[in-house]
Amino acid sequence: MTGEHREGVTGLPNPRGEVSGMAKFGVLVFPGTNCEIDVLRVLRDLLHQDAELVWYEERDLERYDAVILPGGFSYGDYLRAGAMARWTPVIEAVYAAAEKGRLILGICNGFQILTEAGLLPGALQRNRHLRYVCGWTHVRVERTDTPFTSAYRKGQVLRIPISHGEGNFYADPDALAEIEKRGQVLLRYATPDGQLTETANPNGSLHHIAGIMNKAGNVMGLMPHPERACEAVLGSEDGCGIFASMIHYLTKGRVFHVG
Amino acid sequence: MSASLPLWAVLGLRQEEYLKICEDLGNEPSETVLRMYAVMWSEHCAYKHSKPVLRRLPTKGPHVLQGPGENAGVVDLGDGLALVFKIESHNHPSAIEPFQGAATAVGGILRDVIAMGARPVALLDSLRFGWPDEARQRYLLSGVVAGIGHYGNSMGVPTVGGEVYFDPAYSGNCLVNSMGLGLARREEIQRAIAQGPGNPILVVGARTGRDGIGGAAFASQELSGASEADRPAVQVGDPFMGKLLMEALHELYKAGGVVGVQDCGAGGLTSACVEMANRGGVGMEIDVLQVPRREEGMLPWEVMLSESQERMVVCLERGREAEAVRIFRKWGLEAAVIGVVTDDGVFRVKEGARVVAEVPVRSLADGAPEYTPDAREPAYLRPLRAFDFARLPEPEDYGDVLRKLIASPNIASRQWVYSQYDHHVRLGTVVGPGGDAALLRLPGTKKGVAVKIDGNGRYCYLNPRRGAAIAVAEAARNVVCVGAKPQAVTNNLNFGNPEKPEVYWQFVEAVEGMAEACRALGTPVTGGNVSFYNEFEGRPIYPTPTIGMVGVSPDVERHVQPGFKRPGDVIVLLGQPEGAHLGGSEYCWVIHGVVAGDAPELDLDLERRLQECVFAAIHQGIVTAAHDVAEGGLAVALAEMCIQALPEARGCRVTVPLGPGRADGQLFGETQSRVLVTVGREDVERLRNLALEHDVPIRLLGEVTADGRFRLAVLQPSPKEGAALGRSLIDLPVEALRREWQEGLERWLVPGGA
Amino acid sequence: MRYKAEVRVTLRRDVLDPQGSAVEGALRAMGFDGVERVRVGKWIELWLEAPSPADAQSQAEEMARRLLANPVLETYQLTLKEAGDDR
Amino acid sequence: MRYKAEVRVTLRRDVLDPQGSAVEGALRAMGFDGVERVRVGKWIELWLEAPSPADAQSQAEEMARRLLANPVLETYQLTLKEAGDDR
Ligand SMILES: Nc1ncnc2c1ncn2[C@@H]1O[C@H](COP(=O)(O)OP(=O)(O)O)[C@@H](O)[C@H]1O
Ligand SMILES: [Mg+2]
Repeated sequence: MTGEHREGVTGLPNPRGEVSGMAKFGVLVFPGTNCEIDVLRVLRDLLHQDAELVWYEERDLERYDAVILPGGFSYGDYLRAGAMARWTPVIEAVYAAAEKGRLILGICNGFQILTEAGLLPGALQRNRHLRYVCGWTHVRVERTDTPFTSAYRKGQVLRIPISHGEGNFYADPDALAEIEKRGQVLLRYATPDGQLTETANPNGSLHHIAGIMNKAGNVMGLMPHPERACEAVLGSEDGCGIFASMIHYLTKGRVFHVG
Repeated sequence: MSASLPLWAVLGLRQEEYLKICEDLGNEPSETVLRMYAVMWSEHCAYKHSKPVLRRLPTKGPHVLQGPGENAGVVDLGDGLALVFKIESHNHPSAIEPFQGAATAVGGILRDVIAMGARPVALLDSLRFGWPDEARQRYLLSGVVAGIGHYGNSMGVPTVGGEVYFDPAYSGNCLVNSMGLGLARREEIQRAIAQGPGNPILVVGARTGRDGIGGAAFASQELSGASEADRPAVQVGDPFMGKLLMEALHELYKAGGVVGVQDCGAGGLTSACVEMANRGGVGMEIDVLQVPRREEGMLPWEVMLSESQERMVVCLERGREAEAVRIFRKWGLEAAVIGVVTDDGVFRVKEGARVVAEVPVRSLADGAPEYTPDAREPAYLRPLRAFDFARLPEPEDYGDVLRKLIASPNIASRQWVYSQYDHHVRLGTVVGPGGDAALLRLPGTKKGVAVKIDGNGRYCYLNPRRGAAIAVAEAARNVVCVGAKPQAVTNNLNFGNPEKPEVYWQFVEAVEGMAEACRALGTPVTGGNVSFYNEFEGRPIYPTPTIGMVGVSPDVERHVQPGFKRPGDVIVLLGQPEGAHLGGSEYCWVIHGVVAGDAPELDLDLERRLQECVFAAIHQGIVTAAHDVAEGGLAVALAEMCIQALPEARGCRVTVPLGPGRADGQLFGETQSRVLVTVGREDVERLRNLALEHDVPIRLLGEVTADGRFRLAVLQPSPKEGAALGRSLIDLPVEALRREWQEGLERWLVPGGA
Repeated sequence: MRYKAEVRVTLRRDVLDPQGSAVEGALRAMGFDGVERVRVGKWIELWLEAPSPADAQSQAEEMARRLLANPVLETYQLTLKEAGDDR
Repeated sequence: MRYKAEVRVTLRRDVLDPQGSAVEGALRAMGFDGVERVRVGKWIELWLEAPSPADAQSQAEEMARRLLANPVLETYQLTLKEAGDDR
């Protein structure tokens, strides 16, 4: 933490202030999930949304505009992170929701589950240095014309914490080329001024990938924890834009452009 | 194991203890009974050597809701909230299997907090290893840190602070102490009690296997090379199961009908059941056949003494069993009724219809004899205290000394350690690891909880009484430095074999010192843990009391951190203005290879005034940064404030007026009761007034600069009357210091350097 | 009948194996100069009841394919035997 | 000569295998009712140069004993073969 400092929240002058409408969020809980309350707090208390927890045995997600798979250690991260959660009943319903164009956001373990489920390409391998890593990182916003990132400026660098042991994004060369070609990369680890240097990459991810979306553009996964960066007293508000973008999209029915 | 020894002796009981058991029972114990006694009367469970001494600690205060005796201590936070906290050691298991040993330490302390009805909100760890030039020490450190992360991260509990020290004294016996904090509404606090004859007793969580049988006894022996052969199967922690257990228990608490809960720790089911029954003044009957097992063919005593992890014992109101089972099943866990509360004060173990043990609860729980062994001041002390520091040459290049000190594994950044711990989860961490104390916000209020764990074994080695007092003072000082008021203490007393008079003397002295400091600072002790027999091949570790201090901040927005914030701010030293104390310093160890002298002096009254003054200054909003002076002394503290500064405030120019004593002692000595703060020029007067009001010495040292250089000069009295000579001693780029500090620990750990 | 399936899960050739490299480095540091390369995978043993060997085989295949290995990163090899009472 | 050693590292019988239990539970939840028990271990392949098979064997043994398996928790089984150019 020492020596890293916030640039100040850029992008939306006040990402929260822009949020006017209300959407309905389902926040999934698998055995071992541990960030569901944090996500709920941000959605409900800070952004005044209608959000509730959904137990992993639920088979119907019809009533939600958006579904969030929060972080944690589903099934203890045993075998491979996300591998077992992927086979739980609620995932069928996540497929259905994705199919219908609902927004799906996977954070950290949620991202791992989405790749295991094939809703997002690639896989998250153990960190290159083999250690679990928690701390502040900077990520560069690659696209803003998506339901998840419209509250940011293109090239904006966000300060958001990570906390994971398996966040090292991998896809084979063809798949990776495809991901890049289609512009599916939304966030890359970078220096505070947006450079893609070796030291700015905390886990060895290919192409510095921190967050991607699916081809259809309604499913996103990211390793950083935006919900941990929504209040100045906790060190950053930069993560709020992800949720604000989603809410805007859901309530205004379109992607919202700032700049 | 010699065939000629009677079983009681093999199990580690003394003859007088065996005779007392026979007397309490009125006959000779069966094997099952004897084995239960051996565990319950082991040092680890019975505190035979420590109880009489621990009574000297102050344990009462207006905020204390629960002192020692339950699973954890509790203090009142106001607004209906209660803070639950406790510390535990897992030294021997970690020395054998660092990853699992440390992981299960975290699991254990979290279950203590959960058993109090609280939600765990934070963890801290206090670690001691031998010098990192040994591969074994690096292996232990890596394993322990990974193990702590493995459990805490998975549970979703942030590890917000801790400490790591290296000293050859811990080469054969590392220390792993883990502290847990939890929050509850006052009315949600649970007790570890069994009451109401007819009420059912359940074991919930994991199945019981043969792991860890004899763990308590193992912790009550010295380690040796031969320990490998006769140790119990290593316990493997299952944080996934631990998380499910936590969630299920909270659901159960909410459902109601819980009479009491206790974690199954050392001594397994026996200890949990007997202690619960003892607190309730009741008897209990357990049927081992009802205990869900992981292995086949377990004997009754194996079931009763297994230390399988992730289990709790619950006493419910009659009729609530089905609901409990349903809740645990929802979380994929076992919940089995294994017995019932009785009114006869007897602990009865059955295997089906057959009674295998019948013991008076009181005897098993409380009947162990207490020992007050001989205490003798160790012979090493005299020559060490008489050490002539004049023998040590004064440095030629102070900048070079500072670089070396800041890179010492005892001072350098601990980021390599805490980056492996999730310290953000739960959205409560306002100040995480890396500063002085951690600060957590309290949901729904402006308030916060500050917490720090501290203890300097080297000081205690040189002077256990003063060293322990310093540990309390320093922990409190750190808590104050983030803007909180110290409230209460939990502690872990890590010592060698108490049957050795020298070790026992250290123990008694340390407890006395801790008690004095806790009284002076108004921070009662609400609990703790004692870990004896920390020796390797006959050599005890440094006596190492670790202090876990909690404090309350009235307003988390008003917190400060060590890093400089603004160029032009004035750097002020509050507290002991002069001091050149070299004894026990990191400087003497790193630069001269010497551990000698006495621990630094401590004026507890000045300490209290200093802390009140710093607290007041922070809450008047005039302090921009604060940092206590600790290992490495004044120069290192200043350097740390530079290194952690905002980019635009990275530098300082200070002038230290030299008082009596050597210059190296004044710059690197570890004189106590000092805090460095920065304030804006316009606020210097207000700070002066506050200092005056609190009768705290104050000295302006210099200012924060923006030029990226660390400049330190001294003022020497000149031969001419009234004049002083300035002399620059250190002038270095902050970046150079930062690199040393950042890489100091990693260089040892990451192959090929940082 | 009881069967025991042994599933070897290994990283695909083109996937970097940080754990393998770490072990390799450690072995060399210990003086095993002859070590050229190390790969670390998983070894999963599972015991199951099934009506026939063919059924056991196909169940085990399915478990490996669906859960035990992630095809993006890993491949697996499976062997099946009759299991006595060994566990 | 080049040799390939394959080392199977498994948890000792009496040691709890949380990972195995979780996989077991997951497989049952996926409908594989016949699954009785799962244990998860490691599969390590290493390639080394050694003057003779006996030497390779004894080196590999030593690596397994000292580094690859943690004797407090695990046991290992080792097989050695001549390696061609397969990696
Ligand atoms: N084992 C650890 N786990 C987590 N945090 C640690 C650990 N060791 C040190 N830290 C953190 O690193 C910082 C510096 O540690 P240390 O040098 O021991 O501080 P101090 O001098 O204040 O006792 C503190 O914030 C502390 O909480
Ligand atoms: Mg400090």
